[in-house]
Amino acid sequence: MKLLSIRSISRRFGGLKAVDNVSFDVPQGAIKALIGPNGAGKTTLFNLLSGFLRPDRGSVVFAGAEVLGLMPHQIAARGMARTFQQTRLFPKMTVLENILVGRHLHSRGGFVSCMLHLPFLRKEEHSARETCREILEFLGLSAQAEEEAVRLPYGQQRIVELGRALACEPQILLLDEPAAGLNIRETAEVGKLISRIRERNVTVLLVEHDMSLVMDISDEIVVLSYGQKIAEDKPAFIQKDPEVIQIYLGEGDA
Amino acid sequence: MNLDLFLQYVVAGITYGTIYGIVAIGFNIIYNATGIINFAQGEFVMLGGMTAVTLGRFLPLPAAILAAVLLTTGVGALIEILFIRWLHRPSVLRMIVITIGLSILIRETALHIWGESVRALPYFTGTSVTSIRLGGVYISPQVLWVVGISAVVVAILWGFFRYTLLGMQMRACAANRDAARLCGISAKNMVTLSFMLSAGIGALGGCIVSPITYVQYDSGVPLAIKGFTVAILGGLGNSLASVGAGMLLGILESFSISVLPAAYKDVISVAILLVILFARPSGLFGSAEVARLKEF
Amino acid sequence: MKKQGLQIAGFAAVVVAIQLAASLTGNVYHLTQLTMSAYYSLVVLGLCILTGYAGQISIGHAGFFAIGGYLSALLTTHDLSAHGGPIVSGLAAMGILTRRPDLYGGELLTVHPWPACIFAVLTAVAVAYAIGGPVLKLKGHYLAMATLGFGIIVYRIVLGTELVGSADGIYDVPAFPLLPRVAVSGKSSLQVMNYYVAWGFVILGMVFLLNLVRSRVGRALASIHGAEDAAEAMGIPTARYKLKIFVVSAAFAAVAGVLLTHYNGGVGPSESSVMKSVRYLAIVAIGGMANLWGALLMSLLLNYLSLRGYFGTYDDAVFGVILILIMLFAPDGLLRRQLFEDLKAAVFPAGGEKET
Amino acid sequence: MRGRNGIIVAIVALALLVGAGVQAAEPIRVGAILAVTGPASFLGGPEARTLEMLVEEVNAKGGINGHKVELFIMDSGASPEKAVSFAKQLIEEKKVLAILGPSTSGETMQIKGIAEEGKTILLSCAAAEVIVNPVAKWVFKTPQKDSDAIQAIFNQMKRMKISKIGVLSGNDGFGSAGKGQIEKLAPENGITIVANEVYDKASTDLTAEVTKLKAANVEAIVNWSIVPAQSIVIKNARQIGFQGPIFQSHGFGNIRYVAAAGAAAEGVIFPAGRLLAAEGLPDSNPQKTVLLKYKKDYEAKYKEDASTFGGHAYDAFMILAKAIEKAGSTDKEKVRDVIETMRGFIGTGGVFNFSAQDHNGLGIDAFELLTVKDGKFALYRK
Repeated sequence: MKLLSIRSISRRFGGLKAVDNVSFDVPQGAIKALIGPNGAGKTTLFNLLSGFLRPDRGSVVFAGAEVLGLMPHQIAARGMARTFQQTRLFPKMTVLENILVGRHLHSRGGFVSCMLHLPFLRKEEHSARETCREILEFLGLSAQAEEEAVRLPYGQQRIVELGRALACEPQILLLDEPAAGLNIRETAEVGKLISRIRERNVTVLLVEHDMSLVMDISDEIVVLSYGQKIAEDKPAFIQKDPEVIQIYLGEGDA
Repeated sequence: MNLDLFLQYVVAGITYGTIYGIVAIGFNIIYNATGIINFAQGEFVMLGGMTAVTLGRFLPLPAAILAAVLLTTGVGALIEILFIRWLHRPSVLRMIVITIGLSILIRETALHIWGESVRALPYFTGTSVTSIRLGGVYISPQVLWVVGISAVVVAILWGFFRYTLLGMQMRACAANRDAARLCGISAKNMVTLSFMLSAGIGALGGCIVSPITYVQYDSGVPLAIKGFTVAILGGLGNSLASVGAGMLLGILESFSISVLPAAYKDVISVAILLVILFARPSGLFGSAEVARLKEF
Repeated sequence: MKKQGLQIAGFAAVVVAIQLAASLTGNVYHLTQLTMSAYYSLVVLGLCILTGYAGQISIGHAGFFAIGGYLSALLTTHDLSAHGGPIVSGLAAMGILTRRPDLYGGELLTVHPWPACIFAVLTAVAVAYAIGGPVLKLKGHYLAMATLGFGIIVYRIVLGTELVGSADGIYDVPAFPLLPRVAVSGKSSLQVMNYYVAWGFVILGMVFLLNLVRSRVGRALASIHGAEDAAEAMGIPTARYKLKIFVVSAAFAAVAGVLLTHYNGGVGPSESSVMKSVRYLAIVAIGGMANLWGALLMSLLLNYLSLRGYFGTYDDAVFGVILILIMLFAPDGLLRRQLFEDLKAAVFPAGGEKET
Repeated sequence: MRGRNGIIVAIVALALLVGAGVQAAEPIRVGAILAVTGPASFLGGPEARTLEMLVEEVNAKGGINGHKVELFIMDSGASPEKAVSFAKQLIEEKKVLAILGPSTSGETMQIKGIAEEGKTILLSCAAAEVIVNPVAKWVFKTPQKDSDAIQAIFNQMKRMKISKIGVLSGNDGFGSAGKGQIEKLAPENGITIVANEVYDKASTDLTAEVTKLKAANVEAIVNWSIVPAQSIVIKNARQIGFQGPIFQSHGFGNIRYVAAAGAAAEGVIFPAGRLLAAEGLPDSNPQKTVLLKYKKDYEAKYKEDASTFGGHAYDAFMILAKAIEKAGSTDKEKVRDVIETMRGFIGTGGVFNFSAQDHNGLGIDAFELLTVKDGKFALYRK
């Protein structure tokens, strides 16, 4: 059963075909990885899926409905959450508050009711905080709840951003290089975390450079090169795929 | 409207246009070097005019103007060194507020130095009534001075940025600070230079237009506002375009009063500013891409 | 929330204390300027939430103040008895019109302050909605310019339109009967009452805004300020939120405009001048951008001093200097604990200060 | 939070102290609300300087009836809201006998009611007719009436057989008030306005406006303004070759405007108080001595030419001083009554004859038609 299916999606910047006629599916409950050398169009593809970029053509069907052309916040509301390659934590907010922003979609208070602080808000706020504390527990960040997020060590910032996305209770989570700039130990932890996220029956689509991580956790891998999909298969086979090896050796990357 | 009248309006338009253009160039130079809009730009124009008038009492006109320009250039440098240079990655909001503060400060200082009264330099040639008659059109020689000197300034600037090492270094900084720094160009000095440059140009502008427009402690702000409009109209950071935009706005204004009450003249120009901002912030002549890679 | 209750209570106590102090020492007249400051503080609070919290600069808020003040003044002073006609009689039938004597024993038929006020504020809100859409798409300098432009347009129109008295503005604006026996009026006999009315409004506004910033919406606004794309990715409709908060702050300014106009008994073009907008922004900056209490206190202090003429001919200069000093050395405002660290950070960039 | 509340308390305590500081019974307290800075500073500046000079002079002579004069000059920057605040402050706190100014009509109208309520004499230095018409008990003004100035111009036009005129006016209070009066009086004088333009006080070039007038073939231009931009008008008019006569308002009565306009100012005709052409007056003229003295003193003290604006403040203060002297007391009511019945007071603006109906006290005879000869003001010889 596919949760997300991408059909011949393309986007060009001036002369450059950043994403060229790419199609693949993400089955419900899977961890799917998107790999490829730098400039292969992985992040562009993410931006297309999450609505930050408009594709030139193609279709993205998510949970049985076309999401192309929707605003990012609308797509998020459909249950697709994402993280960014460079951390985008909210400054001057504690870790808890950052995660609370993730609960936005699951609370109702509008401008007027918030200004008047209507009674129902107290309950809403309370339950939101509960959920977030639970998430912090899950992330093992309870201790840092009240610290200013952007002052945490980099590794933990990545985790907070991941938790913020998780707080949206998405059906699918798009992770843009979750392990970027992390050391081996931290990377391993992120790997474990992602698998545990899957256990919360959240489907995961991730872009990652760290091959060991990708090979460990993902069920399926899509390989992009110069905007085109050149392979899609189980990790074991991808590792043997001559074309993939060729690119990576050619790139001397990873 | 007969031809003479039409042309008379055009001449009037060109007069305003040149003035606005000069102010706009000042904005652009600083914007390119720093990404800051210097809200105190109009004050440079005012300072130039005021100083020149004062110095004019004991110096011959050209000397007075030269001295005024140099002095204002110094002020420009001083401002950058005192208020901008040592800031650590200042936010746009912060820079806006600082330059606004500077504009107020300079204006009020001028008020307490020179008092509230209006001043003007003498006409460079002839008197306030001499005018050259071309067909049915009357042109004050001062207008020719303004247009002429402005043209020269623009030409020199263009040459400076294209062909001198310093100019190219400034462009390099504008295009990519970090890369420029790697090539051993001191970005900070380039910024100081840009402030001096635009202060000097503003001052010169103030001197050459003061016989026509007069100068007063508070004549900076209205000019600055027109300057913004033109700078945006031409596409922020694009000096040559802003000259054209200046002309365009000036002529629009001078014709607007033939159909609208003059009291609303300024509403027109600001309304244009808003429309441009909404429709295409990159300016009339600039495309979005061009707007991104800054050019002088 | 408890903490907030205490703050408000403490502040209310201070408001009362000031009145008692003034009355007991026989200096009641201080309340005049304090009342005016209160109304200006409303504008500042509205701007603080827009610029400080949601991160959207506005150099045109005096425009909204003026729209409120001028419309209310125009409707409550423009004599309709001359016009007659079905519309006027219709309005009269709806009880929207009212008769009152003028300064010289004549009689005027004008719109009653309540409908006038409502109309004025609604208009300001409508204008905010209309321009907010395109304006808030802009960022940085472009946003600053657009709002500045809006302010200038209002100023020019006010100055160029004879209906609103061009340069003279509108005068002989009547008192505003808010409730039976409670009126916004400059009469010296009503000085104390008006002091409480004004500060009542401020406290009310403060409660609303404090509730807002501590709520889901407040977090959303702060997140827009912090990282707009991330906020969008969390499902926050950033464009709509920016527009709404813009409208809210415009409404604050308009209400202030209406009330102060009735309190002063008139309004002039200076209320819509760019310098006014800059002052509001200055106060927000000095108060510490995202700091409602700071903005409120600074507004109280600076407006009070300015309105009493303590700054003499240096009034604007003082604002300019404060503005520069604060922005250079304490960009996060004065009323904060880690002020000293920031000063250090500002002086030795190595410290790397945070930026809003 | 406590800390912050503490701060407010401190602030206010301080403020109250400062406020309470100003309490001295002996001297005669006089307030002045003037636009020393801001868009009308060209009015407020000279006015403030004149008042300072006069107070010094009076106090040097031992004050009025032995009472020294204590003057509070408040700079309103031409903003009504400040004028309102200051008016209340002066009346309730400083307990002044009278308020001189404000400089602009707008501010004056804004505080008219406050002066009435506070039963405090208001001697405005602003021109607009509405200030004293309808008459308010406590409100007077010293500048001549616009309508008289305009009538003087129209009379001259009739002599010159001019019937088609173009009108330009500044978008300040002075300009719009004059514009209104011109539109009102023109028909009665058989004069038609064929073009009517308003320009901004910050205008830098008005060629377009005058071109429009020239295109309408007006026989004469009336330029009604008090701001510097008015001399740009004359200049541009001459530059585009307009030959007809140019009439200005008494707002032109500032030699700097003449200097600014340069040669273009030559031959401009405008009505004004006699201050500007004092030297040229016949010795028989009652004002001559007063005018020359004020001029001499002011120019000696401030090294700048005296203007009629300063003159308005001079008159306001002198009228008040005279009234206090005559009333022999500082009782507001008494002093006010003296002013209202004051006749034949010789000021810079003219000979004032106040009455219950006329709180300005000047007639058309207060005006002299002046012109500019070799960059100087001179009486216009018809």
